[in-house]
Amino acid sequence: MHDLSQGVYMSKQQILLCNYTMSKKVELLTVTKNRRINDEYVIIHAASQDKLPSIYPGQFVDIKVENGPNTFLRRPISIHEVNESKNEIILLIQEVGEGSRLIAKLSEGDSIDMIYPLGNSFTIPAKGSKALLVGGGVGVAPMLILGRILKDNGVEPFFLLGARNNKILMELDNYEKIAEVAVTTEDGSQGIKGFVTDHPLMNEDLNQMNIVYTCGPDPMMRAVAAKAKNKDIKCEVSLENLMACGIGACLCCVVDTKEGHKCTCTEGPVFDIKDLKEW
Amino acid sequence: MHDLSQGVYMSKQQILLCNYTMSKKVELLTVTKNRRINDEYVIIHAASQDKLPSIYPGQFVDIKVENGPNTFLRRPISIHEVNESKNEIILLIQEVGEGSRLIAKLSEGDSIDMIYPLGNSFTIPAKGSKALLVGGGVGVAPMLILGRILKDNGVEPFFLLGARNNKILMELDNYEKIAEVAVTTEDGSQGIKGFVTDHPLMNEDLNQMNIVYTCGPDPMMRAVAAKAKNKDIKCEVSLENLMACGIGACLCCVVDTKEGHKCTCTEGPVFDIKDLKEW
Amino acid sequence: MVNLAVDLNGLSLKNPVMTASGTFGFGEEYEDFINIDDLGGIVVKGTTLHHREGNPYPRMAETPSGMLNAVGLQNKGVDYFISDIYPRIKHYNTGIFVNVSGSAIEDYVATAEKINELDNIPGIELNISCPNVKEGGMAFGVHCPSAVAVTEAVRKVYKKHLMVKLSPNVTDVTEIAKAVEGAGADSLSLINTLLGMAINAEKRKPSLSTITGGLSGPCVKPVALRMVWQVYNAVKVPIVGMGGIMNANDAIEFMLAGARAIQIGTANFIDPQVTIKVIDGIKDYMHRHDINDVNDLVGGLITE
Amino acid sequence: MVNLAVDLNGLSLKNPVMTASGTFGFGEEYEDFINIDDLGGIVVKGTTLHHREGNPYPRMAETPSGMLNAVGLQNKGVDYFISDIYPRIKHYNTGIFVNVSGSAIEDYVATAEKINELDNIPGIELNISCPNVKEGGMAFGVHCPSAVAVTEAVRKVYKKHLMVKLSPNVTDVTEIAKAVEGAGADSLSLINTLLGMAINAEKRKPSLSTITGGLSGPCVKPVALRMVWQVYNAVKVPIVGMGGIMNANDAIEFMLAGARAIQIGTANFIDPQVTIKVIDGIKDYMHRHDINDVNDLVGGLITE
Ligand SMILES: Cc1cc2nc3c(=O)[nH]c(=O)nc-3n(C[C@H](O)[C@H](O)[C@H](O)COP(=O)(O)OP(=O)(O)OC[C@H]3O[C@@H](n4cnc5c(N)ncnc54)[C@H](O)[C@@H]3O)c2cc1C
Ligand SMILES: Cc1cc2nc3c(=O)[nH]c(=O)nc-3n(C[C@H](O)[C@H](O)[C@H](O)COP(=O)(O)OP(=O)(O)OC[C@H]3O[C@@H](n4cnc5c(N)ncnc54)[C@H](O)[C@@H]3O)c2cc1C
Ligand SMILES: Cc1cc2nc3c(=O)[nH]c(=O)nc-3n(C[C@H](O)[C@H](O)[C@H](O)COP(=O)(O)O)c2cc1C
Ligand SMILES: Cc1cc2nc3c(=O)[nH]c(=O)nc-3n(C[C@H](O)[C@H](O)[C@H](O)COP(=O)(O)O)c2cc1C
Ligand code: FES
Ligand code: FES
Repeated sequence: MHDLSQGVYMSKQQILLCNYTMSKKVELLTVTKNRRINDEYVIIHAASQDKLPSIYPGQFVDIKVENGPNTFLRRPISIHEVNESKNEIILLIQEVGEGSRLIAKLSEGDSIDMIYPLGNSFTIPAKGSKALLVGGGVGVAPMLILGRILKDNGVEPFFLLGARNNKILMELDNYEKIAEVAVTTEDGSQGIKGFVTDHPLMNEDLNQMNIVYTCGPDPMMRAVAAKAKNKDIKCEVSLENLMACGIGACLCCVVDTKEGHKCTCTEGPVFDIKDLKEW
Repeated sequence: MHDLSQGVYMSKQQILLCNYTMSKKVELLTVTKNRRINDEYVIIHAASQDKLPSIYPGQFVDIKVENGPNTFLRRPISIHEVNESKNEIILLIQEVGEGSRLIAKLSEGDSIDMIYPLGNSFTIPAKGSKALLVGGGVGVAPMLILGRILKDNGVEPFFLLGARNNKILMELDNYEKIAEVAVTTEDGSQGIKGFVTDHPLMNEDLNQMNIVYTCGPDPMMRAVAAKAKNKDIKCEVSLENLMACGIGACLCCVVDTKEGHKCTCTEGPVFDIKDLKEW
Repeated sequence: MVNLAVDLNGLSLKNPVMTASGTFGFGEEYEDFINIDDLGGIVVKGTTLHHREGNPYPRMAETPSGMLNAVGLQNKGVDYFISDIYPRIKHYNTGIFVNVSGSAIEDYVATAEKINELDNIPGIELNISCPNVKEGGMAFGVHCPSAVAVTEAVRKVYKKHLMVKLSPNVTDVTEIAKAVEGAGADSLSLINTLLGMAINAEKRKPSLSTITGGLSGPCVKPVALRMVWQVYNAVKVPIVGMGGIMNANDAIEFMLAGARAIQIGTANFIDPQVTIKVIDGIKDYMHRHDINDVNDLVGGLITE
Repeated sequence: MVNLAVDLNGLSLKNPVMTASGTFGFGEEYEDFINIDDLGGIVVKGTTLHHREGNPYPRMAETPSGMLNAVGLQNKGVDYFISDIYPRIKHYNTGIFVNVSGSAIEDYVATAEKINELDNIPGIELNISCPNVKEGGMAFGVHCPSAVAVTEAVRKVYKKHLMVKLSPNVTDVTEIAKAVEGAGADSLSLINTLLGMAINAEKRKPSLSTITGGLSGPCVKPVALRMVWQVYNAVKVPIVGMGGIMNANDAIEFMLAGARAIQIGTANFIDPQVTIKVIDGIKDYMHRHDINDVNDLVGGLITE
């Protein structure tokens, strides 16, 4: 359990500081489990030989895909959860191209080459706050660990998960163990029909929230951010910019902030929308 | 059974003619068996859905290795044997680099993408002739099918197989079913100690032979060719030039013959040493 | 029904997919795998005035996502082409181009003049960019005056479609492109191979007998696309794009960058049926994107 | 014990393995993975006189065996480097080079002058070859007169090791190399990135905000090796080779082709420990080949 909650928001500076002193490593982990949850998604458990370093919600790993003729660069993947007792990192993988398909094919006993843990973290509000966690598609990945850590730190989380249809919706058990889960599907096959922003949680009920976190497709995050901004509620987004190095060395992954270009891989992937330009 | 023997040597022209009219195809075959025979070699059976075309001894297939980041081009591999009733092509693979290692990893049910059958063929001498088949290392591959077809055509074959040591020597059963097998190993761990050219079959006994066939490392083939030439015995070598297309389109695989550059992939891989320059 | 036909400055191809010189033999080598008549065009082997043995073996090296070759224009000369090969291939119902190479302007001219007489050859591709022979080709293609001189000289004797093939081994490809256009080219094809080299570290030797050779395959695609885009923005004549095209997606990228037709080279070695798959894939893309005429793709890159 | 130390025209490096500018941050980014002091040298990010925000996102595209980048020299300017970064990295016990870029000769000169004052920076790498900014860099590096002008001007004010980084986007790299050598360069590094382009066919858009960008990674290795070999045969100053080096074997190929030291760029992204593995692999090769001094590899290609 991470005690991130000092009763106040951690400032970006504090978080960067803590990342700066946290050390990253490159390691061959061992796949201990690969479970397909539907046509598009698998959940992979990868165990480290060593004790896991501290991992903060919103952080990611960068995976070298073996034997891919067209996967020259590493693939960044959010940390979905960790199992500290087994030293396992748990990943939610959506198959979209060659790299993610090859990762999704890994089976028990296979090695998986990762650089981790990377990136900053979502901020944890004061105890007693209410937090809305909005995930769309594979963007739900960092929400699970975030929800757990919020709860551990005395914050009340609410999940709002969107999907195209119930066939590719996540299994909800793990989320339900932590908090209430609301669902929207574009075809109405489960939960409320429409986008996440059509849900009461993003409308009437939004006022109750002290903070909104979101990760998912860009248009979704922008729509969520617009609603939060409108109600003047703090909102953090997790961006999925293209990355080459993942460790702040190449400056490829920049996002336009009010203080100029910042690296999504080290100064993000989590940003407060008030710091972003054109959000 | 191929009736290649017209009682006389087939001329190069006849062979080219027969290849020219033979059609090649590109096909996904299915691996039906992969048996490791020692640290370096595996034998792979690959079945076609269709009836196999006529395949001549000395011909090869050209394999597209899947998922190899460094195996852009196809890999040429000799046809070791065919099982006509099962429509299987049998290959002997030596693991030397990424491509051959990936081929050696294929298991039952996997697909294997081949262009075949490629190249010309060893010539079959008159019935009653004696033929010496000298294979070194993976160069034994085409000797098995050649031995069988020679025997089927009334020629008496003798195998002479060389290896560095008995650990990487082939299993001899299949050869022994066809003819007498003599062995040399460089460390003397089996058969006569030394190179194939140190064996009596390449010395005193060579005079009995009407033809010598050889395939293996370049220095070995040159040494064999020199001995045969010295005794004025017809000698055919199977060359392993680097290939890009395998079908006569790129002109990368040329060998210097007395009539100029010829393509190893279509006008070879089998050449009579008397046609080659500097042999 | 979508329209796949493209017009190269008056010469019509049934579709934009051609094969690249030196990688497709004379077409015959691929008859077992595809129907040659399905192609938009084929460019046959580099042909010179006289017989050439080409460079010594080894002529090939595999490289990351590509290959080097140093074939060096091995061919039996234009007369042999006319007497022995042309009769065998002239029935192909596709645009047959002869890739004309040479080491002196007079050679180019003499070769082009002979090919001009062949009824079923609607065009030549003037190879002023072969990096694999000392005297031949590339030296012409990397400087404007020589590129202009050879193009003008051939233009005088060659009456049909004159495509000029540009070298990527230059500081500014648009300069050469504009000069060659001015000298009378009907179309421009690019890119020829990039000059490269490979070494066998264990043997401490070059992998090619000629030390350097021509690089092709997907590794060169980014450079090729960039040059097609630059040339498209600099000239009016149609462009035939190539360099690392492996699938329909790649072909479409070249067309969006400005190519009216494309050529497939090295990919034929990997998959001898790739050309047909590319044609089918272009059709599929057009259906998905509601495009009825393949010409609408040409230069269709959205750059705001 | 084998000798790994190399001498770059008077400047000694403990081994020939350096990191390439723009791919290794300021070294600090890799401290978690390797001991920076184990390296022969590091070349820090491209530094300009004034702060630069660089190009808009997207700045990166993956390509076959490589990548395109269009970072566009994002950096906080030389004064920030001196006040904020230099104090943090000056303790590294490795050859620290600053990669100096600019859009006008005066900018290069002013930047170099400032860096000349830093005790623990033994050299600069003059970047006259960055393809990613309109005004900056590459324009200087592709023509002899401008390459000479900027080198001479910097040479006047810069008293330590002056390495000049060459562009591969030229017709004849030896011409520029000789000109720059004549203008006072102490060493030459090559290659910078090849100008390339990538397109997203589905979106019909360029993959980079700048349309074109710089190609790096194994795909460029054959071109880089060829240029190192050509330049090695044309100049006397030491050469620092780079372009697609992924492992010790690649590094040795560059040394055999004539590089006295090498730089590793894009490979750091794939494996942040690659530099150390390359150093170990070179030692291993030397043992296997009975070579006691790494300098014996330089230009050791056997070409008969
Ligand atoms: C911080 C971060 C966290 C992420 N977390 C997850 C996760 O938890 N689970 C998951 O399945 N995916 C996640 N992604 C996205 C994942 O990295 C890409 O889907 C993956 O790299 C695609 O690789 P591919 O080879 O399968 O697809 P490709 O064939 O390379 O591309 C398919 C699509 O993915 C996009 N893409 C390719 N490379 C990247 C990249 N480096 N970054 C972002 N998008 C890319 C392409 O633009 C294309 O639209 C994350 C991305 C980032 C930046
Ligand atoms: C006609 C012919 C028949 C062959 N028959 C067999 C066979 O029956 N069994 C077998 O195991 N091998 C055979 N080979 C050799 C086989 O093609 C190579 O070993 C294989 O291509 C190496 O690929 P790789 O990726 O494993 O090794 P790489 O890592 O590519 O190279 C390892 C070594 O193999 C050599 N090599 C690489 N590519 C080729 C190529 N296309 N042709 C020849 N040598 C190459 C390289 O020079 C290097 O020394 C044959 C080659 C030819 C030309
Ligand atoms: C083996 C080989 C031989 C070639 N021969 C020629 C030639 O004779 N004339 C020519 O203009 N181009 C020749 N080329 C270049 C190709 O036509 C083409 O320009 C280049 O390979 C880039 O396309 P690709 O990447 O699709 O192969 C040859 C290429 C290869 C690989
Ligand atoms: C993301 C990125 C940024 C780069 N920035 C610079 C730079 O600022 N200055 C420079 O001289 N070269 C720069 N380069 C070029 C590299 O230093 C090197 O010349 C090139 O990448 C080839 O080497 P490689 O294939 O090992 O990466 C950059 C390359 C990359 C990939
Ligand atoms: S991915 Fe390299 S700096 Fe972020
Ligand atoms: S490999 Fe292409 S002609 Fe033989």
